[in-house]
Amino acid sequence: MPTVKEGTLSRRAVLKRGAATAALGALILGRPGPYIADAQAATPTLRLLMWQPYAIKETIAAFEDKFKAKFAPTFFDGNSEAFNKLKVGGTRDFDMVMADGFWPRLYFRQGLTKGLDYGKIPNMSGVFADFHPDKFVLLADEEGKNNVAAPNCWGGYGITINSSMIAKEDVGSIDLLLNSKYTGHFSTNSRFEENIALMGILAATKLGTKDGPRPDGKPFNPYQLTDDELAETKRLLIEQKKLLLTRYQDYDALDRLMRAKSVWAAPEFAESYRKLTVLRKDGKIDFDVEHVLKPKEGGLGWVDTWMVSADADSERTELAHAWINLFLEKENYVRVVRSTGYGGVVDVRSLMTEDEIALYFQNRSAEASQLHMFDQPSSPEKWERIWSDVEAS
Amino acid sequence: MTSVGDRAEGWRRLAMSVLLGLLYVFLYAPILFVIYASFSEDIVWPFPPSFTTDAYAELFDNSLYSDALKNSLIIGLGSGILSTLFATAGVIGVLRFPSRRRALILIAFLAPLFVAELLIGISSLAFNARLLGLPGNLFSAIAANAVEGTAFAFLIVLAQLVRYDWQMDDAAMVFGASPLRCFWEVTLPAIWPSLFGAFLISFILAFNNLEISFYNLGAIPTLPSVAWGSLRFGLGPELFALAALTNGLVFAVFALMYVLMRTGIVKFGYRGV
Amino acid sequence: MTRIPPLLLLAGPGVLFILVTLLLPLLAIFMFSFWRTESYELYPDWNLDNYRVLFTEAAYRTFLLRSLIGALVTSLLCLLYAWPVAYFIARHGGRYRLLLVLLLAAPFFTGVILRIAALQGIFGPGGLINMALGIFGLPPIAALMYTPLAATIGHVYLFVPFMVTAIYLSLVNFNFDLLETAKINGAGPWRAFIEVTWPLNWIGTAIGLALVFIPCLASAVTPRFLGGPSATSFGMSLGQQFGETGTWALGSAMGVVLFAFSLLVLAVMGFTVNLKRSGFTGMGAR
Amino acid sequence: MTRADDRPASLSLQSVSKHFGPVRAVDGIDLAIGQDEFFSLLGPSGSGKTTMLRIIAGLERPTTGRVLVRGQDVTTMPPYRRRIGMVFQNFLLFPHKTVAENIVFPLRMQNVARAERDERLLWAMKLLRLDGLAERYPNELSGGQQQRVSLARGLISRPALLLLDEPLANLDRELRAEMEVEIRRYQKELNIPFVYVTHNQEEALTMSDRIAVMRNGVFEQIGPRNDVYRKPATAFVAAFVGQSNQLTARAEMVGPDSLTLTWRGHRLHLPHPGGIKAGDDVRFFIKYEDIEVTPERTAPGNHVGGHLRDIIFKGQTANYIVSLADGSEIIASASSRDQKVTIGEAVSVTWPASAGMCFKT
Repeated sequence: MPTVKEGTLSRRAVLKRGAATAALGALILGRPGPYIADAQAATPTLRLLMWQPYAIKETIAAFEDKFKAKFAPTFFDGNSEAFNKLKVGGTRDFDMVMADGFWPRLYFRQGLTKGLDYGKIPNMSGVFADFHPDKFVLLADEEGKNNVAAPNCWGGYGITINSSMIAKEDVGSIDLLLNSKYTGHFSTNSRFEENIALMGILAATKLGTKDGPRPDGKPFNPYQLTDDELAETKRLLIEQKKLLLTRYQDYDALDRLMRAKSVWAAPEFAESYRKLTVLRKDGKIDFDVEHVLKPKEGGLGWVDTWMVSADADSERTELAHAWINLFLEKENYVRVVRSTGYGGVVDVRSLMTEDEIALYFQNRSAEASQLHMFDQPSSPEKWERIWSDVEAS
Repeated sequence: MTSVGDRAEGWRRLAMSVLLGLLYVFLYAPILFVIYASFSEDIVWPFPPSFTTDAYAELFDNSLYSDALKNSLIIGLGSGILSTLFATAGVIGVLRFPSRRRALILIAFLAPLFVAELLIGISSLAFNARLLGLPGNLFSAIAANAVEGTAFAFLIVLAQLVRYDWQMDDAAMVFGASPLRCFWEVTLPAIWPSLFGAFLISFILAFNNLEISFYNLGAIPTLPSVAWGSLRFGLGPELFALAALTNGLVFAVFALMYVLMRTGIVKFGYRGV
Repeated sequence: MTRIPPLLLLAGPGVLFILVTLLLPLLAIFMFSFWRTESYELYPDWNLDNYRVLFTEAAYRTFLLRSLIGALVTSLLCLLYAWPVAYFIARHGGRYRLLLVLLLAAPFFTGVILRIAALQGIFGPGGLINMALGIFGLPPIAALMYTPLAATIGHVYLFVPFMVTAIYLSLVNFNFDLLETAKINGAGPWRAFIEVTWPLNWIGTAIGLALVFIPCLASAVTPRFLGGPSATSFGMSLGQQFGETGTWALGSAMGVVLFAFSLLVLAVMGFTVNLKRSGFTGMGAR
Repeated sequence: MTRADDRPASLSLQSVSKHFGPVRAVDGIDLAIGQDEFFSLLGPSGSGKTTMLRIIAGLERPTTGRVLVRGQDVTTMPPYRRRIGMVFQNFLLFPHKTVAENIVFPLRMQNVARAERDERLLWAMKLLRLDGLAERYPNELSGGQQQRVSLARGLISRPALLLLDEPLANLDRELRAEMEVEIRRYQKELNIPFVYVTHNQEEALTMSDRIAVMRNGVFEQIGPRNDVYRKPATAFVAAFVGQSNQLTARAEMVGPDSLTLTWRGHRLHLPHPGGIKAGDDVRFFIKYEDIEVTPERTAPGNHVGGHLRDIIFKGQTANYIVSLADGSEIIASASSRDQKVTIGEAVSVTWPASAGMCFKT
């Protein structure tokens, strides 16, 4: 019996000592939190709200190893979802967040993120000139004073086509997606923003308002549509809906649908296009694929970026810069484009084959500036209504 | 001895067992598909089969999934325990101490069944985030999940406990058992299978809950939220591997239960011959 | 010494918990439904616009109607399928009853997204079934995926275990000897079922119906994945208001409408349940 | 012989009432039970006897009044501190515990050391003749065995008091008769006061030293079993205890010890219990066994004539049903061995003037 008692006593003593150490640690670090968080206080954690494909295992491992930090990602789907999450849940939850198009400026304007110090990202030197803030202005705030984001990959919402099924003369225009010859063989993604914006370009073209003077005095932006254009967009979307097989929710589904030859044309971020191209080369599919990055009416584009949350403390801000820098390092970056299948913003041609250079748009960085960048809808309420009407039709 | 009635009864019984079998096939086909795909080189196009265990290697290589699994387990266990405790206490209260307020208590406990998960998730988010200014965390996720879990647990425990003879507790008390001791010695041994069932159901509901947890978790990944986040880009084979492992474990537990029941070592509350 | 009534002591914490974590949030939603959202911001200017929009705009009515029909069809299918299955387990499951029921719950260990993805892998174009049909030179069945039918199959898949479990829990408390009495008094098996088994298990069945109907009415994920372009449901739209478009006020109003329909279901159920005719013995301790 | 410990033993209830809303289940009961008493609470269902038992056990708290066990006020004490034993109607053996585990349960709850527990278990198993059943589970026992286990569990801790709530109600007739005798034997051997609740007058009469007859929450009568049987205090007791012909008439002549009345044309003499005046309506009871049915009038006393309609054979005894001229019936009970009358015969019904109990209505 006495042995048992001794045992409990000593265990309790150990627990006590541990708790004391932890409390002391918390005190030194100035963290008032419960001392159970001891282990986490010792290893700084970088908490990211990000797109899943960029969580590349090797880069993360290198980061965690080099900076003795923990990489803690949360994934999201669309820009507005992440924006809502930060706006509602607060910036305390995250140290870094990703966005594209015009969104980084909005985050900054709303005080959700803070400016980046490019001086701490020496690997920006490897980035194509087209993706520096002086040329790609959306990386800086409106006044051009602060760099609000760092680029990470780019692409469009171009149309991937099964060339064996779609006639050559039908390719090249957004109109293809309304061609009733191919009824039941289209698919678009399920997000309201891309659907409305892409069809908005076509609507403005048809109405002839695209290149005329705009109400806001700025050049045409498919996210700033007039009510007439929105009405036409809605009409087109309703017309298009009858032709759709489904709206794909995930790339697995789109891949499968294209491989099964159920879907012949679909606007997408060129992910499926790249996968199918590789499969074609390996002889695993029996049809050719092509990708129209910029239809003749105009196309949507995006540059994914990294931002630092306004609430990140100095330690985590340092870590965030270190992460961006490591991510843009050429050896790591090759892995990024290969695993994501997106266009690369870092010049890694020296590490690639000719095929890869073409596949990952390494020679086409200039085209990015010709695309309409993703933006916040001028009125989420109006867009919501249009989308509901389309979905209900 | 077989009369016409017996034969008809036999046919009905056979038909019902076939329906049950088909239901299991229907329910488990996607599970088997997940397991099959987890061993497949290309989960998008797993035919013709070509096998690999890469997904499993990746799974153990990536801390994201273990974090998500851990968080899912925490939410499942937390919500399961909380739900079972609330529900058991509630059922005992309602059954043992008749009162005019009983109907109100019943309604309160079963109310969550009439509120869709989506609504629970969204309203908790709206309340916590917009009104209280609280960021999502494990506790809010556990609480929001436990609401639904409590209702389910209440239903399960209630269904079993209506048959319990509370005089048994009177007997124990007269012979010197305090209420707690009485619960432990007499009530619990009789009702544990239903408590276990209630815990299991509320655990499972919370463990894999997407719609409630999604809106209440802020930065904390769980299995369903990882699945959701990676959806746009295609579900990682690791998720298939993880699901396959989970199911392997579940099947193993069931196989063990079957053996125990078969040999009659444990009856799990079954009182027949 | 003031004694806390034991009923309060036992049931109090649970009731309080549910009040705080269910009722307060619902009240919050109710409040927001009278507010206004603009560009992802909520403004507390009290108005009925959201409800006006919901009741005048055809789109939301369509979503609601789709969801209602979907939920009704699914509930009915589940009901028809679940009864014989639950009956078999309760009556003939013997010592394996618990195991047979747990087997219904086990698929829930796999997340809903994964299972729905797997359903696509089985029923979709290029999926298992159509692939098999192709091997035999048969044309693929298009209706299996990306149609309202596919969403219904998905719903039945997800919710039939709830219905079976609810009916099963009712049947294990049912005295099957009563059937013998009915038969001795001249009722055939079907007659006995309709006169005795069904009414005495109606509460369990009603609970099962609610357990299927309500989540089905609010379902967002399943129609989104399986239903094709014209299956947008009320729940999908509702989720979108909170997730993507950030129109919280309208979303809250949709939530209130959804809740109102749940209450309606409860009311209808309450109306059909006659405790005295349901063999309800009052659950008394004595 | 094992004796209960020597503390001043008794149970007393002091103006105990229990109200359930407007219903007075127990209404101002006073009672004292001695150390060596076998006390029965007899009454029809709903009379409040079970509620009283539950109050004594502590399972119900009285609305007013006090409960004392061995002089100690236990009114607010929860059941598990009262150290009372109890035997339940449907035995209430714990189905997941073996016979031995069931029996030693009270000792475990009182933290009695293992050695003593085992010793007492042996004692109880022997006393109740349960040898060889220690490892069985309750559902493997016969009704009688379950009853014995239930008794053993009630007695093992040698409680200050043993409460028995219709313990024989679920046993068949033969077993019941056997147990009646045994239970009384245990009470006498162990010298523990028993409070026995039953609606069965035979049980109460067989076993008890004293009986309280209960109705509507109050005692109609409390006293030694002979008194309750022979000298019922109220018409209710007279009707409830024993088997009697219940008749009504108007008193005509009232003397100090006897009264005379005319019942359906027959002039009858009955003992006068006091308090009845000439002209009062009375109910009177004649016990079956006090009546004699013979072919011709043989004995003095009250007499009516009629036809023997039927004989109900009861085994040792038989009930003779006699139809009178006006269609009413009188029942008599006598040994079934030598029947002097046959069915359909004209018979004479007689009973002594000292028999019969008369109450003012």
